[in-house]
Amino acid sequence: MSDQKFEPKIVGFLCNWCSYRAADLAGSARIMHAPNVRIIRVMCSGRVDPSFVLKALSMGADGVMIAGCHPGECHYLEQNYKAMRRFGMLQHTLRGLGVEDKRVQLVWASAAEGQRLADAIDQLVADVRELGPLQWAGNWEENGERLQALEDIVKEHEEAMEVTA
Amino acid sequence: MVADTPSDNRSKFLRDVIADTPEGERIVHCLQCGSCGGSCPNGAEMNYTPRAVIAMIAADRREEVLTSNTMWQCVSCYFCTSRCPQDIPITEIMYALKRMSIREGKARKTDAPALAKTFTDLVEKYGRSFEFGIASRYLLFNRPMSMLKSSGMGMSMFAKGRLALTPTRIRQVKQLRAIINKARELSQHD
Amino acid sequence: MAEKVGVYVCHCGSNIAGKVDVEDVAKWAGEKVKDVAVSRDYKFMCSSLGQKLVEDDIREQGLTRVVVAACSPHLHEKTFRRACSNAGLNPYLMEMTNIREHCSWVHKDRAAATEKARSLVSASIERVKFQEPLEPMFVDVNRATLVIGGGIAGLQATLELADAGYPVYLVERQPSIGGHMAQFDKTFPTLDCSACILTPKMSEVGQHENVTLLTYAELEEVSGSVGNFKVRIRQKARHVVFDDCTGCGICVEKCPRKVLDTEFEAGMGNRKAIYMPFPQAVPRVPVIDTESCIWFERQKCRACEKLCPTNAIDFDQEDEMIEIEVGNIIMATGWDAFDTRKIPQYGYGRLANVYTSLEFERLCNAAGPTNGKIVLRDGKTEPKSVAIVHCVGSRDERHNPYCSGICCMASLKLGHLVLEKTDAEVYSFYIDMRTNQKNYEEFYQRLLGEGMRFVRGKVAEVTDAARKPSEQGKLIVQCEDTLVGRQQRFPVDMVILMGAIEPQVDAREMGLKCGISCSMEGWYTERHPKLDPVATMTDGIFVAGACQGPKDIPASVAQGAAAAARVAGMITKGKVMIEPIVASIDEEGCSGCRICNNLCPYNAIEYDAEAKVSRVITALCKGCGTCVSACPAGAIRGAHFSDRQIFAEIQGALWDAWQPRGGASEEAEAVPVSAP
Amino acid sequence: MKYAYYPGCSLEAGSAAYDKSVRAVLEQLGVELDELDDWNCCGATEYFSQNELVATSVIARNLALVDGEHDQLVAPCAACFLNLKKTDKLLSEQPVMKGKVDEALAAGGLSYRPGRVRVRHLLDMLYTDIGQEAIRAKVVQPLNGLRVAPYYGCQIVRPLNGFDNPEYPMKMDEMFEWLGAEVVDYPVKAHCCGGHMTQISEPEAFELIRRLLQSADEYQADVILCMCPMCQLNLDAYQGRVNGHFGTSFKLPIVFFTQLLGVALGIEMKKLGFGKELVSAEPVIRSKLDGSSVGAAT
Amino acid sequence: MSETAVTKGKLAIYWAASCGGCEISLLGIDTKILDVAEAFDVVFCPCIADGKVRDMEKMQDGEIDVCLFNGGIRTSEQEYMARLMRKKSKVLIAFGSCASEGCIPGLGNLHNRDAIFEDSYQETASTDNPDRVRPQAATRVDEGTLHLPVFYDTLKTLDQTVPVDYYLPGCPPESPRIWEAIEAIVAGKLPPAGSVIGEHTTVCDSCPRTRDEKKIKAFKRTWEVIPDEETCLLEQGLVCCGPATRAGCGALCPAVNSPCIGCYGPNEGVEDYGARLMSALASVIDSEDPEEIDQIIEQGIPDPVGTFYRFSLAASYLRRSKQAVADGNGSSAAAADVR
Repeated sequence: MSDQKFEPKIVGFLCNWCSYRAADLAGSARIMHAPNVRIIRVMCSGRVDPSFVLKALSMGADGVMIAGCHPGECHYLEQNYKAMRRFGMLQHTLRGLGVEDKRVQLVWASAAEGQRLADAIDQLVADVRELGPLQWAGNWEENGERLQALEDIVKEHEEAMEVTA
Repeated sequence: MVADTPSDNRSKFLRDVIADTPEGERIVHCLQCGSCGGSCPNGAEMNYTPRAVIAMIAADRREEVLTSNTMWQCVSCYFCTSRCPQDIPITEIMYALKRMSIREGKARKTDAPALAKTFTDLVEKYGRSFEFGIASRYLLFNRPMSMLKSSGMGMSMFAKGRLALTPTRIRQVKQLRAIINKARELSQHD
Repeated sequence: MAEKVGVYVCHCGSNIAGKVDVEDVAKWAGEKVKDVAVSRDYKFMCSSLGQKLVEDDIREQGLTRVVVAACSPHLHEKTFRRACSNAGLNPYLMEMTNIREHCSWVHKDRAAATEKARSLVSASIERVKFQEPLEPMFVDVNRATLVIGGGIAGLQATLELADAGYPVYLVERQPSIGGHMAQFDKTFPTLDCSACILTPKMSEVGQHENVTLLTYAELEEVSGSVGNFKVRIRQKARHVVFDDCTGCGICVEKCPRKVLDTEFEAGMGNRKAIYMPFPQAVPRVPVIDTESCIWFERQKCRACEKLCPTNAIDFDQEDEMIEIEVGNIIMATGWDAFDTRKIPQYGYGRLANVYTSLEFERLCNAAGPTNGKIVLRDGKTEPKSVAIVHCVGSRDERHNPYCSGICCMASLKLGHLVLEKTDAEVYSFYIDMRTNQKNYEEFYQRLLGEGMRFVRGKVAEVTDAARKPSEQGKLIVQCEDTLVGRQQRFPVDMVILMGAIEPQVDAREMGLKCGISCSMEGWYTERHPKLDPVATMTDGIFVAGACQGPKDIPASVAQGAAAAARVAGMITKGKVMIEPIVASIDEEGCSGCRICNNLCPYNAIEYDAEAKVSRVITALCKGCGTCVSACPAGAIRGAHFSDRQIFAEIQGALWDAWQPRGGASEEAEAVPVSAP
Repeated sequence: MKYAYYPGCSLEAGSAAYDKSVRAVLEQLGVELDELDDWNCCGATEYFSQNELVATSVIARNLALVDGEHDQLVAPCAACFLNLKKTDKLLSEQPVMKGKVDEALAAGGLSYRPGRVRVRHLLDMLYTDIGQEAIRAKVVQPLNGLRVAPYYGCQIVRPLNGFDNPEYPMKMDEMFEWLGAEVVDYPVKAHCCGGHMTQISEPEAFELIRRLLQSADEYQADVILCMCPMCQLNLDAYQGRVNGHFGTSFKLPIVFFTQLLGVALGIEMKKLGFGKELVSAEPVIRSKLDGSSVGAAT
Repeated sequence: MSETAVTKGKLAIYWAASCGGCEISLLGIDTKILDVAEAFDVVFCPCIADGKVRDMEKMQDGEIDVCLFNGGIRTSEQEYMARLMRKKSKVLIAFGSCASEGCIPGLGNLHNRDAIFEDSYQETASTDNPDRVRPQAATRVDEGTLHLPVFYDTLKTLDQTVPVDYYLPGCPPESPRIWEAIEAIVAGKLPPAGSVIGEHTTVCDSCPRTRDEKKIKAFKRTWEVIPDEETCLLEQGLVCCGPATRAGCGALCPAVNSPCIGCYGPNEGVEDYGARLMSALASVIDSEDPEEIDQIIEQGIPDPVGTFYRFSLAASYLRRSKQAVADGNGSSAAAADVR
């Protein structure tokens, strides 16, 4: 990796039947795309639990892709609609937590749409690159004041004890 | 890491047309079916049919296309666009070609470019257009002979009260000009 | 106890090694990742030597988990599962990492590809530690098969299976089997008479001892799964008692009500209110069309009842539900024709002598309304010129983007029939001529020789607005002759629109009943477009013919036979394996909130009102996991895709991003707390 | 119902009859029409031929002028309608273009949020918003016996503007059936009138005009109904020259559809701008209808 | 409990960022408190008895048998006390929702210190603070430096600060559950360390309402409907958190026709309470149209974070909002740091 450029780390949850195969197809057709998405296979986009997305963000992912069969084309008939509903709910919540919409994207790509998936990956990477790093864990770190304060308490108590002793 | 983008080996002319046309990317999907050329009310009068023009754009035949009469024969009826099986915005491509042709000095002095210029000059002066001004000025400067032929008709129009000799002037001409000047300035930045 | 993970990174020749530093990935995994006992790279992991490497390590090193970083699991998961099994390791304790399709083949930068490969391998290692041994399940396969659709594809599939000695139920919604092929006059490229080659097959099906033929019947509901489907079929009321009817036809003859036949005759001819669609219909049992029957309209007539020699007419007959059990289902529901009115500039419905190709088929057919005479709508004038318009509603983003495939050949056939039967000139307006099957190009050549005229250009419009006297009274076909580059107008007497082949309007609905999916256009989705074109994603359901995509007769027959062969294979094997990737509910944790209950499209979750808990019916569960992520109590578990496995996989994938921060454990000791 | 109204330059002079009849008809129907204050020319097709950004900015000024009280802008002229509609679409779909137009508008102290104003064609508004029932209820003078050829032209129905079939529009046909007229279903009702070709190259334009006149004539239309000033001008003012050019003798009155709609509503012909057309329409209309009752409502 | 009296244990009760409700609930065990007194010496409980930190510091490590610690960790003092109590106690119990998952004080994680100070010391209607005085960690006076605890940007749960042995959920934990836990401690019948002492199912289990398959067209606010008393509140469109909330309260809220708000936290094995709830609720939305879905969510759940994470924001995967950091303290620099 180059020194200066921010390379987003993105986790992709791809359904086994359409989008994972679209990624396979992008491979066999050698459709080049950005290497930032680390793909995790699930049986259906309906399996993608909002906690997967939250977990990934909390563990340092800068963005998340959820990809499944097109609405109406689900291998499990209609489960991608549930993915769609959950995604809506999740986005709504993430907005409340200050996470930009474009960091988490829902993509439909059929097994025949290697190009579409590759384009979506490039788009997501570009969007996240523009937004910058997320580094969520840094979010709940306190500044150096905290350790100093703890030491102060210890010191103060020790001093107080010496007096009483 | 290097962004993986496909190398662009499309012709310069094609890239220019795509860049200058809203939704111009569709142009590369042309099947050369000819439904545009078949549909065009003026297709028979064109040097090249719209279909042929699209092929020529892809083949980088800039000079031939920009000096042709094809786009100037376009009457903006949108038949080609609404019938195109590939959703190519052909009418908008014609507009783009008109603009490129004027910009690159390839358009013939007379005909449509001159009409367009006459028209817009008036708009900039008054904020509105009026037929008499356009017709008289344009014909006077560009096609004086046909001025004579038209004059009979013009007279009857005048008699019916349908030819205003002076245009209506809008109140905020200055505002309009400011907008136009800014837009013109911004389009030169590209 | 810590697991012992073996990691195997494949070079795939240079396919992976060319872009990913596989040695480095293997070395890194072996040295830096916790619980990795063995880590190797190898030229071709899928070779027998590569597999042996895994097997030996399992035996000798006592590996408890295996990660193979190679190609897509869709290619070689089975291979490596087998290898693990051979060495005595449960196959579900193996995980494949896709570093070829998802990595080396799609990235240019070697360093970036290697880094990604590392993350993917790390994800698999973390995941595999939480994988659990699973046992595949086996069920018996019912020997009976249901074929839906009695067109040529369905007939072929039915006969193949029935001839092999297996029982077949054939369901057809029309009163007769035969499908679209029965409407045609000739078939390309050999020009056999369609009826002559189809009728024997129809009667064979009608008489076959292994075939239960259910015509005028509709699929109502499918439940169960591969090997054991339960199917409910609605037998629509014919109002003719099937077993009593001899097919003599007196009722049809005497019926006083004539109606336009918009189905078989495509609106070109009439039929009676009680009718058989065509003379060679199978079964030879008519139906009463209650929409047009005088009795049903105003309680008068009953001519058929009075004249029937066997008293087979039953006006009170009602729809009947038939329940059957089958092991496999073949969908052969066929196609529908594009509504050419959607392209008003072609004038269909407004300009009399514009025809659809199906109308023209009936016009040509010796058994059709004009006895095969090609005449205009006035019923007498023979056309002097005929235009055939290709790609009407196909290859068109505004209607159907796909190529209908068969229309080029069909238009050559129709052109030939016009040339053979009339003195007319024939023009064919095409975008591209597609004649790429055996003897098709030869047929094109033949028509070129016969004088059919080909104009390359998509027709812009068909109009009756004449511009000059020579166009008066004609239909003018306007298009650009793209080979000349000029706009041209062709005055003709008759225009035939080659409308697109479309999926049946209710294809999606039918698919939902069987649990198979459709493409966006409405074609059934095959398991693999190249390597598995007859199976679907749902085990035990196969597709044949045009319901899977536009197809001509030879291709439909081939696919029908192929689907039958697949079913026969299933039956011969006798048992079918079901992947153990299913959901299960922990009844302790389940509070019976019933949120999961209607999430399952397969009705695999049932609610026990007594115990106030929901349960998964394992045999029906297909393992999508939607209920798992819906359960608010976290009481549903998805085998092989459990939360724990996926969380571990996320953590592994982000190994380079995740440094635990702000947690309790590692910092607790660092900050002093004053001692006494 | 309240609409902002963009008459367009043609309706100020050459097609004053259109403007007059629009106002009269809508008043009769009880629709409030507020002319957009200080609107400027939409540039017809001419600005787009030169500079897309200028074209869009000039049109966007009009959209920006629509005040907060109005969210619908009605345009009777085809070119104006298409330009306003197209601009709104461009601005909402092309962010780069929108950025520049925003800047240009700002130079004039204006701003516009795409999608705020819904651009409607007059026919759409009359057909959809007012509707069959309300219009029929106001018919005083049914048009029985009059054969009308609705002529739609191009830019109102194409490219897909959402309210009618771009190839074979029917809304005006239906409307005149409500009014009792015999509607002529002729094949060229959405073909081109020649547009600005009359100004550039007459032979081509004349041929296009002839095709329309001929087809309407073959179908024995008494009158052609227009909804675009350019169409009316080309078919009406050039009819004589077309006759001269081709040796034909068409004498087809060309009126705006609102003029005849006004007649049906019983508005006096003078108030509808009759008499401004070069091929006189009044005699035909009066002779086909019961002349004495024409204009009875006023 | 007579035999336990022989070896009397030491019990400490401490509160950090909490409201005191936990203590009241503890007293709610009623006369059984006498049994507690019989089994334990209460060595430390600032809420009800005088006691000095100094005495705690003097104790041997692990001298206290059980410490019930309620409240989240919001200041350096609280962190210090958490560490101290950890060190001195054999068994440290996160007592109640605040210590376990942050509870209402944890919603402060939607903001940061500056924003909270601005609100508390400036914006409230009753505040008059023209000099914009703010609490300072250190103030120099003639006599020396005075210290106040440092107020953190992010409230942490107890186990995000020190290792915790058991959790007792609830806001507050219901008295009978507290008594059950004490009994278990006394009897030495504790689950494996790290467990929640509580039920392994959800509120629905104890809710008597009739339930059917769920399909929701619109979520409603409590003031919009008077719910039917018999049927599941969720089926009536009310966002009832019962399905996702650990049982233990006895379905108190649904019993009075009010939806569960989730104070007992997630069920056994669930890490992120809000994710479970939003996933479940989204699953039963009755629409396949993305726009309609958005509308149902936007209109029905105007405050998603407050709805899904009312009690558990600080313990959720994300713990806090992002925006607060960007305009807040020093850690924003870390966020801008480019790899």
